[in-house]
Amino acid sequence: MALAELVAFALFAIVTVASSVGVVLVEDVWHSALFLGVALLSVAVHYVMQQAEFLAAMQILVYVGGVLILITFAVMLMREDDTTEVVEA
Amino acid sequence: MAVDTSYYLILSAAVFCTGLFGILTRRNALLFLMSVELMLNAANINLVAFSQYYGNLTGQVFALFTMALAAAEVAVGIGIILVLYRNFEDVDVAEAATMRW
Amino acid sequence: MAGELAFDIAPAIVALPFASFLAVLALGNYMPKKGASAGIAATAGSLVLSLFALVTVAGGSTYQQDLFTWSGAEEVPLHFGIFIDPLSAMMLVIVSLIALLVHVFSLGYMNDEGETGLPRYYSELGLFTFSMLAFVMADNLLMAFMFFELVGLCSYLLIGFWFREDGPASAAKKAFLVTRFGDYFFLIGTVGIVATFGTSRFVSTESHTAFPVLAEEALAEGGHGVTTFLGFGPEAWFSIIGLLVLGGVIGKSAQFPLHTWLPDAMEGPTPVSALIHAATMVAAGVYLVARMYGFYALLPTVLAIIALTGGFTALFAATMGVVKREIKQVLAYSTISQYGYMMLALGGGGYVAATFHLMTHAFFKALLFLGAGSVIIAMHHNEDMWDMGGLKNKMPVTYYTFLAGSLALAGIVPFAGFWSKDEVLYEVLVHGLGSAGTTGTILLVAYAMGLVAVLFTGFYTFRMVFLTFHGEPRTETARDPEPVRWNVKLPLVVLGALATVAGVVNMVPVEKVLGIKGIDYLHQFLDPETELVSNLTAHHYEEVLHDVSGYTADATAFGSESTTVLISAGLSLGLALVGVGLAYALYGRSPTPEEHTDKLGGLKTLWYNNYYQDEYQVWLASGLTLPLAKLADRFDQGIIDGAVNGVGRTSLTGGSYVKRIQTGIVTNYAALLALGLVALLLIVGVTGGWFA
Amino acid sequence: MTTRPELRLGGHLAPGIIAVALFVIMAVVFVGAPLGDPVGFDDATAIQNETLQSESPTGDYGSVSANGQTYAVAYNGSEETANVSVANDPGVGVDFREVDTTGDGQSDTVYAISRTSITENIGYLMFAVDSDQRSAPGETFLVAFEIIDMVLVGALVGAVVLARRDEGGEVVAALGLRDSDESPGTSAGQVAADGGTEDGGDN
Repeated sequence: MALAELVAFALFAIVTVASSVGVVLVEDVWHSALFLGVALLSVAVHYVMQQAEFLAAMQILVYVGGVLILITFAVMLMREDDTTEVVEA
Repeated sequence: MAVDTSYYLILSAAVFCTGLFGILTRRNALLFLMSVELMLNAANINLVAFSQYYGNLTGQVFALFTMALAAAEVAVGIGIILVLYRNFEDVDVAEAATMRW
Repeated sequence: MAGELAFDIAPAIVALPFASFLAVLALGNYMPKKGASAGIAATAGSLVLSLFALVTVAGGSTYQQDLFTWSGAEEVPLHFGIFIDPLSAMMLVIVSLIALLVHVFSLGYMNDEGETGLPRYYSELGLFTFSMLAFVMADNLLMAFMFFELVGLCSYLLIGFWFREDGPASAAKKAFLVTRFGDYFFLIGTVGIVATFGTSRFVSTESHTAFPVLAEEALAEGGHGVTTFLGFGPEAWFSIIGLLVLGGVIGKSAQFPLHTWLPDAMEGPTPVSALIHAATMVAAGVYLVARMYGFYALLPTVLAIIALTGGFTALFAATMGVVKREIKQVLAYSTISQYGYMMLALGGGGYVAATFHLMTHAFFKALLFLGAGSVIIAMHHNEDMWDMGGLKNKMPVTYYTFLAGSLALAGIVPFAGFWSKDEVLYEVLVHGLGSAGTTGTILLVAYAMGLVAVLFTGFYTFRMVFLTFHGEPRTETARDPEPVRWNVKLPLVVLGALATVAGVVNMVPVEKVLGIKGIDYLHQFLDPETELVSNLTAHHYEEVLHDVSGYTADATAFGSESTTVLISAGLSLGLALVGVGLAYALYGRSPTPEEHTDKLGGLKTLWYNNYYQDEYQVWLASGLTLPLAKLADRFDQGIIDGAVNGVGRTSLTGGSYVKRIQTGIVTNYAALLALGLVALLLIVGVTGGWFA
Repeated sequence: MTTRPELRLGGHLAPGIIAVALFVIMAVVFVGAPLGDPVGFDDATAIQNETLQSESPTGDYGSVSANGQTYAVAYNGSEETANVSVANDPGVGVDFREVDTTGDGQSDTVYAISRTSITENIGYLMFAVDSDQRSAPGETFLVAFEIIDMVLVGALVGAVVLARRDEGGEVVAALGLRDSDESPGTSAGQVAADGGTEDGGDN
């Protein structure tokens, strides 16, 4: 049981860190937003594993359902068009 | 039974440093916002981990507050970024230097 | 004292011209004669009140009243107060009389000539009269200084009345600056007197003692009760203060070497010249010395300087008057010369003589200026005497009054000037003969200069008369002069009468030679018996002069007293007659006189250029003071400001480099923050043993 | 058009070395930190001695783990855990269960089981409900909650204010009504996105 938990932790930790790194490293802001969604969801999994189920639910509701949607809107509003790359210095 | 708390701390540090990395390397204001979200989440992971470590719910309640504030921060932050974009035709944080010196 | 009606209303003497000033200033354009009527009414009122006061004073009363204390009520009371004693009462009458006549004359000189800016003119005349009357009434030196300054300001305004032309504007500035240069010393002297004695009163009252009295006591007791400065003993220190105050006197009364403003002041309107030079501004200096004569009488050194300055100025100015072409220039130099006589008298111990000459001079010099003004009207404002001639028949009133004034000026018996000038010279002579040592020598030297000046006075006066009125007219204007009206003639007649007979108030020679007692009215008048002014009387001054300064009158040097009087009077009268005769020989005999100035050779150039006084004073300013000031400026700009600016520039430059840190780019701040965090963690971790 | 995520690498990543260094430091510290096992939130505990009381306890709640199950216990005031007492009042968030610990078919131990979940406890803490139902330790946060409530309202208003702008004197806001006769090219999204380009004004 403890091993299974450790494996699950390691798995989701890898997902969390990888998608976080993806957020800051990818070229396209839109992809960053998507990676951010993955990272937030995997953090929610970590909450569940730490007996914080309510917090996990809130994480998904508030972050993925609210913050991420806002960011998505913003990203879409600020894209000049689909072909040119995103404003980035 | 549970995962060792220090693992969570390392995870939290990793996410936090990733967010910091984003802030240090990117110039897109939206990326800034996302990086800040990552850092806040790292803090939350920390809070929840210690909440479990001490068997005390305060950490979880604090994490809730953090979430609420993060949501508010994103709302205001995006408003600011929109105005920034409107005024500078850009979301590059280095461009908006009107108030410098 | 109090209770006398004349004294209760005395402030009105001053207030009336001031009210006139305010009224004319505000409403001049709507007043009859552009404000002249108000001025005439005010000065006439002042004259009546002054005469009333004079009569009351003659009855043996004096008056002192504190009007307003404006600072230091306990320790050093600085206040305004009025003081009416024989001297100030006499001066009040002179000033208000001359002011009234000048106002009347101005009707002819200004109004009838259609000048513009008349309300300004009359309001300034009002302020001028007010200032002078207040100065005369002042009961302390500080108040006197204030109104002394105000008089200077008014002279500046009036001399520069035609300020749109270059000459008057420049002359006004010169008068202001030169007199101000003297007043600078006066101010320091005033401060010195207040600091030394704790008061600047001329007159002792029940609660305060006058500073001349304090000075006398201090000298008697060896410096007790006063504060001296800079380590000087009381006598030396008092002399320094006296000389400082004398600086203001020399500036205002146009004594050598600060006399240069006065001839230039002729650029002002002629009635103003009459007012300034006869009764007000220039007289203020001499009046001031007379006012505090109790102080100067204690200081033989200062007295000697006064006497020498006066004698030298009298001679020096008279020589320059010999060659001038403009009628007013001649009068200007004669004014300087005559004030030299007054200073000579004061320095020579002749307090009454100086006052007497001040009075007679006020009359005949005002008369001469107004007469010259009349001639100038007639000549359409041409002042060159070589363009005149033959005006005797065309304007007889002007001629005869002018002649009376000239005879008085030249000192011909029995006109007023003879009596006063003779007394001046007599007093100096007897004190010079009687006093021992250097004092006597200095007085005799000063007397000699004054005596020689008599010759020049007679000459230039009658040169002026002959050139102006006698002979054939030399220009068309002189052939057909513009007539003058009653408002010009009336003041001339009044003053002409006074210039003729004013001498009777003090016919000392007659008294002494014929032995008629009691006709030296002025002596008696200035020697009142009242308690209040017991230290301000002529005989008190005489005692002080004798006891402290070692002045002794020796009237019997040439035998008896009457012999001395006759010798003195005969000498001066003879010299004056020689001067007159010389003038007649050169300019009066021929109907078409020629210029004889070329015979003077180098002297002519020297006199024409006024001994190069202006040049050397300008050189002092531009050749000496200016480079010094530039040097100081360079020091100030370069070193002092340089240090200050350097500090500012250093921080500015430093700031402009340091501000580069503030890039305004969030990333940089975040990087610095993170770097700081890393460093902090490392430090805390290593010291706290986290990495063990 | 969908594109694959492309990494953005290059020299601009150089400042990130600070972040990496920070991570290294923190990781070293955390690995070496002497943290023990977490306490966790247990559900039930065994009653050590069967002195059950019927009245409500007054002390804090705790939890004990036993045999894979977690039980809630109520400590009696400041006394030692030896004097464990469990109330059976239904008003208290504890239930009782008899458990056969020895496997002989006989119930030998009484367990007190918490009826309140972590989420419920969070609610009690957050709203400072001083309830008997609370079973986990923690502080109450009512004041902080209210403050954050206000802050959220402020943030919402601020966001709305930031997002709106004047367009020819008329306030155009995300929540405002728009005139229908406006040019079709100016959609709400474009107004918000490229606002200010039409009239050059920013507000």
